[in-house]
Amino acid sequence: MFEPKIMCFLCKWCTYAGADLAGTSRLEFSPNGINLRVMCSSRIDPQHILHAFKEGADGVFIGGCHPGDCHYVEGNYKTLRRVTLFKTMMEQLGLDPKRLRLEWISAAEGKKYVETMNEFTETIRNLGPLNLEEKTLTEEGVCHE
Amino acid sequence: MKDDGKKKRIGVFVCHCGVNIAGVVDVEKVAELLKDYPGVEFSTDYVYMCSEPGQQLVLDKIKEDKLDSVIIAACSPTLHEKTFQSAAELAGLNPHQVEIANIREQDSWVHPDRDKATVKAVKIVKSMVEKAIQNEDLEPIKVGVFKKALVIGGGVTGLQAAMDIADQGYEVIVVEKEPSVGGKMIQLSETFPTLDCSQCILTPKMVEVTRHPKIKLMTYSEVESISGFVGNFKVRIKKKPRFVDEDKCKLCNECADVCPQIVPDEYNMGLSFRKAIYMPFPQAVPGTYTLDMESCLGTLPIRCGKCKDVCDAQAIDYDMKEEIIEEEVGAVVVATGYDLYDMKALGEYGGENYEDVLNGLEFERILSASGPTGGKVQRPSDGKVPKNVVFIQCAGSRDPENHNSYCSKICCMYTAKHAMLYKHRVHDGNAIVFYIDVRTGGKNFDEFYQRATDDESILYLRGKVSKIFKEGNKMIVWGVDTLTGQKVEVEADMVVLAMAMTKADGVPELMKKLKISIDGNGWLAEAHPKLRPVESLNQGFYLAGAALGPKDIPEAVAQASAAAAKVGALFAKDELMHAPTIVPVIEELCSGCGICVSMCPYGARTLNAVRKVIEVNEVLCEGCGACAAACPAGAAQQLNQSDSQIFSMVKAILRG
Amino acid sequence: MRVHYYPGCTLKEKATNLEDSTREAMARLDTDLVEPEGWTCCGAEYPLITEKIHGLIPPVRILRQVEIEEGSKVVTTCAFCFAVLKRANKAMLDNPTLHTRVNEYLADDILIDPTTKEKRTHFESYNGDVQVLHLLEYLRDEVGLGHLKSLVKRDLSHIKVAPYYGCRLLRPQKEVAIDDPETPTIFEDFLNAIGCTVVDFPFKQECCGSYLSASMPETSNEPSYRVLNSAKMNGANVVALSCPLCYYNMDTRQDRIKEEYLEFNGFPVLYFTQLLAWALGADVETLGLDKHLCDPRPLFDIKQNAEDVEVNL
Amino acid sequence: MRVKLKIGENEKKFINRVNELTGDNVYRCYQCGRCSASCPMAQEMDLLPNQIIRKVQMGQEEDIIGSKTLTLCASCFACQGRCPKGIDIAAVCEAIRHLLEPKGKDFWGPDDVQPELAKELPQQVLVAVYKKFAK
Repeated sequence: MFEPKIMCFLCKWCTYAGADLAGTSRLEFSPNGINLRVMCSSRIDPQHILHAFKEGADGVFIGGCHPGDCHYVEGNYKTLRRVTLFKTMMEQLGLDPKRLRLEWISAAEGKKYVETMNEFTETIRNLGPLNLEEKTLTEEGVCHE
Repeated sequence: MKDDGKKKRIGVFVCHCGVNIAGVVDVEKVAELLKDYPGVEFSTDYVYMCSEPGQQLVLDKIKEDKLDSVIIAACSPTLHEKTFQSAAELAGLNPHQVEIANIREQDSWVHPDRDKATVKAVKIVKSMVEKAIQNEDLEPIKVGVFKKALVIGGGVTGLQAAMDIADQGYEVIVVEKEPSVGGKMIQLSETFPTLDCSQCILTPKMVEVTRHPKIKLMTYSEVESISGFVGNFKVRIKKKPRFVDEDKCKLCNECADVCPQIVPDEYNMGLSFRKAIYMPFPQAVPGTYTLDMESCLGTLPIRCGKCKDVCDAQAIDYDMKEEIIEEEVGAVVVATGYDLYDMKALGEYGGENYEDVLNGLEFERILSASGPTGGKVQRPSDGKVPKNVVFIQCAGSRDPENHNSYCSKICCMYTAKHAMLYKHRVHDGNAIVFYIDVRTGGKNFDEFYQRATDDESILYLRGKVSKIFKEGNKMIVWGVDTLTGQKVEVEADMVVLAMAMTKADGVPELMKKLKISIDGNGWLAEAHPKLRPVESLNQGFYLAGAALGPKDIPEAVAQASAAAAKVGALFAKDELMHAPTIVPVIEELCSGCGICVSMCPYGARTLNAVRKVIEVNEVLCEGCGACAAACPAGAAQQLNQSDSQIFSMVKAILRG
Repeated sequence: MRVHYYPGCTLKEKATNLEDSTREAMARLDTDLVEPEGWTCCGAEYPLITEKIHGLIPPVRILRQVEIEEGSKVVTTCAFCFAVLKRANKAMLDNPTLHTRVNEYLADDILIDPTTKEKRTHFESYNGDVQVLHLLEYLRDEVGLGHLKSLVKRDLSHIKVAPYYGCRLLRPQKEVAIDDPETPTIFEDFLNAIGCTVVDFPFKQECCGSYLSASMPETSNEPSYRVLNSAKMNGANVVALSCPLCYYNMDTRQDRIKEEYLEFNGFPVLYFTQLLAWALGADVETLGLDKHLCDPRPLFDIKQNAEDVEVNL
Repeated sequence: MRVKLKIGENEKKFINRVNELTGDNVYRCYQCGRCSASCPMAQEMDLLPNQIIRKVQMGQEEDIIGSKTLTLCASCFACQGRCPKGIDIAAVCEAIRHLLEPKGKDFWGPDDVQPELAKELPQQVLVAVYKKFAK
């Protein structure tokens, strides 16, 4: 079975703490995602996401605080705007936008974190490997997945 | 302190955490595999890294192998990051050279497959090594502390907190939105379980607060906004116009005598009336009149203007304007209290349509000597002394389906008190209490409940009332006694509902401004429910009283004192350490486009128009990194979380 | 205007006064009521337990027929039919298991096309897209109470009406309620719009005894009596309702209530549509007032109002 | 009155079946009794609605079988509407009636209708009562 590689960027205050709660609650889930802790989801630059795809990620996950709960006032709204824009760019680049997922997961939502990780892994598994590095860009600069 | 191309010497320490990690992850293998990883000088595993010998091992190795960075692969950084940073500091290592690889909460506890968990652990550790390679030594940014506190709320909690902070020698501003301090407690008749008069114990405290040289009282005022950070907040306070000069007012009451406008009296829960110009209650603090402009007939002579004419002290000023007052404070105590759940929500109990169905605070006013009936128990509809009174507990509480899921905690006790005080005043009356459970956890609480049943023969029926309606001049109560299995109908003269406590009006909006999170019920969320019960996650904000959830007076006062102690601990320091993981500007790369300025929620970044570069106020920068992600030139780089570090970490995770 | 209308079986037999007055009133509101082709009984009671799926077949079949006939809404006056149709429709929307099972069952159903008269089978799934409305909701949301008020031809202010909701229009709240179950106002608003004097009374949402009047007839006297008595004590001179079963318990059975409660000397009960039709100027003969056990005719002061009708017309 | 409380396999099976059929969990009930205070038929009942739920919680199926309450419920949902947990007690009664049918319990049949009522009853009443109480 195809085991997708998933790069996860989690904000320190909510989703990272939610992932810790999944641990303390001993909730089992698929190990495909590996977390990178950032202070706020708004630290994530589209180039980080592109870089992850380039380095072999089949999916990228970003976790932030619920709207209104951002530790830095409204960082999560900035993330939302960036991700929405980046998804349209992904389409233009020939990448399936489903390979990028943004989710609000609070420190109390260990269960939601686990469900999201399982779901996302399944989604990426169904989409199959990306292998971006092996793909050649077409003349228009578009990569056809 | 760039390492000038010098190769880093990194130590990796893999913790077994007993079997917590080692039971799943092959820790020896992880340590072994890391040995050859670029930058790693030393790698080992140990049974309990956080134990005394474990920490000693780290300390010794730093010295022995001249390590300039260490990775502890163990539990979540929220638990022991500080522990290992302190240990490293003892060995002379900068704490920002310590990284935690979370292989317990985010690996061994969630992935039982040994091989998969081990592979994942290796990748996690490698990514932290990559981060460490580029970590710089950072020194905390020192900031001064403004040793003045703001207390929001002038109820018993806020007053206590203010007194306790002021007594430690610090200045305090108390902001209260009503015309007088006193909160809900000043409306109570007597308090359980001692039955001492609420006003008698609270008014001295109110007076003490006004006389305290360190306390500045701002009533009829509201907090508009708070900016800044712990130790250095800027507060904007809106002072509503009272139209009466507090200092000139002689309390002669002539203005109220001539005022033609009559409106329901809030202090008496609308059971009596006041004038448009009024003093909320005789012991109000500050002792002054307030003109309620919304009810005023009009200040122009052709409309009315009678109060101004009659005021010899010339205290009335119709031109008074709303003022915005700015203050600087170092800490904030939030004591915004509670409200009673709206009776309108209980349609089955008549909503607010039946005059003789009262909520708990209304009945307090009827029992109170300073209330509308002077303490005589009379029902509102016709002034008759009610001979059969039904008390209903859990009105709106413990009802997740329709109202509030929580227990309002104080109702069992105050219902027992209500029934008891009613019997003290109407000896031949019947008091019937419908309850689901009687919860009397508290010093002398159960004894008090027993007094109600033993000495006053109050009938407690176990069951929740389903409906109240009016028939003639009686209130018909449909209840049940589940102990005998009978549906019970009672003809009552008056009904008292122990209405649920709920979040105070306007609290969610205010908390949004203060960045204090609230829970699903609107109660303020503490930083930790057990260990940090009076702190907010937002540093510099302390929480106390019923704003956190239902509680009685002693508990609220205890929290107030606890919050005051926390403020004192903060103010005992002359300087606070601000995290140095900020986002400075690499001036050579900065084009001065100003995109990052709009990204910053703290106003930490400004464009120097002359030099065409961004300047960063390092004290204001909280290090969220939103600007770094937005900077098109890569000139904004977060210290120890640079783009280059993230790229290396991503690579290690995906290819490691 | 043309709208689908599901009368239900009782309206064609025992409750013709509800049916006739509804048709009379709706004609005066220029609304053409269309009955879905080949409708059957809705089943009267919605199955409350998961295994009794067969109870969902008739209502869903009726709703699907409405959809096949390109109706987006179906209006009912009988409170029982309303509750069954609305709950069944909601189940099709919210419960995927029931949706699948009911649709599987109905896929092989045979139906005669209303226009081509061809036999059809293999239907597409019914997804709960038809909106089920009680006539009171229809009057409020589609006709508009303001508009309705402007069409009133008679003065009904002397009729002091106690609006009786009963159970089916209000509960279960999340599935059927046409208004807040404890403090509803839709019926009152309607009565105000047609010019009646509304009397508030605490028994407006208490049960009348329902179908127990068939299985245990003696038990339904008390609940029905309490409703009527409460309306009377609060100053009403008539109870208005929308359910043929409530009507049966509270009007048809009044002689038995009198036997048990000797002080009770009768109280008129009307369908809300009778008041509506009357307000809109309908002829008194069309209202079926002669069917009532407790004669409500004294309330319909024909002489006084006939002139008004002429003037207004 | 004395009872030896036993929650064994049979009792659990009964409780689980009621839960399955209603899609709810009877243990959510904390016995406030509001259903009974709301019930328009409480005066006729030998077991109040809250007691029916209690008996199910305790697995006492035998006590419920003979209770009049099962056929006194007119599904008016007054109990459910005011229940702080939103438990549908009418559905619980229906579930229990359903479970008793295979045991030969028939609560009502077409022959039970009183002849003088047969001609005056509205159609919906007959359908409803038959659907509710007949096998």
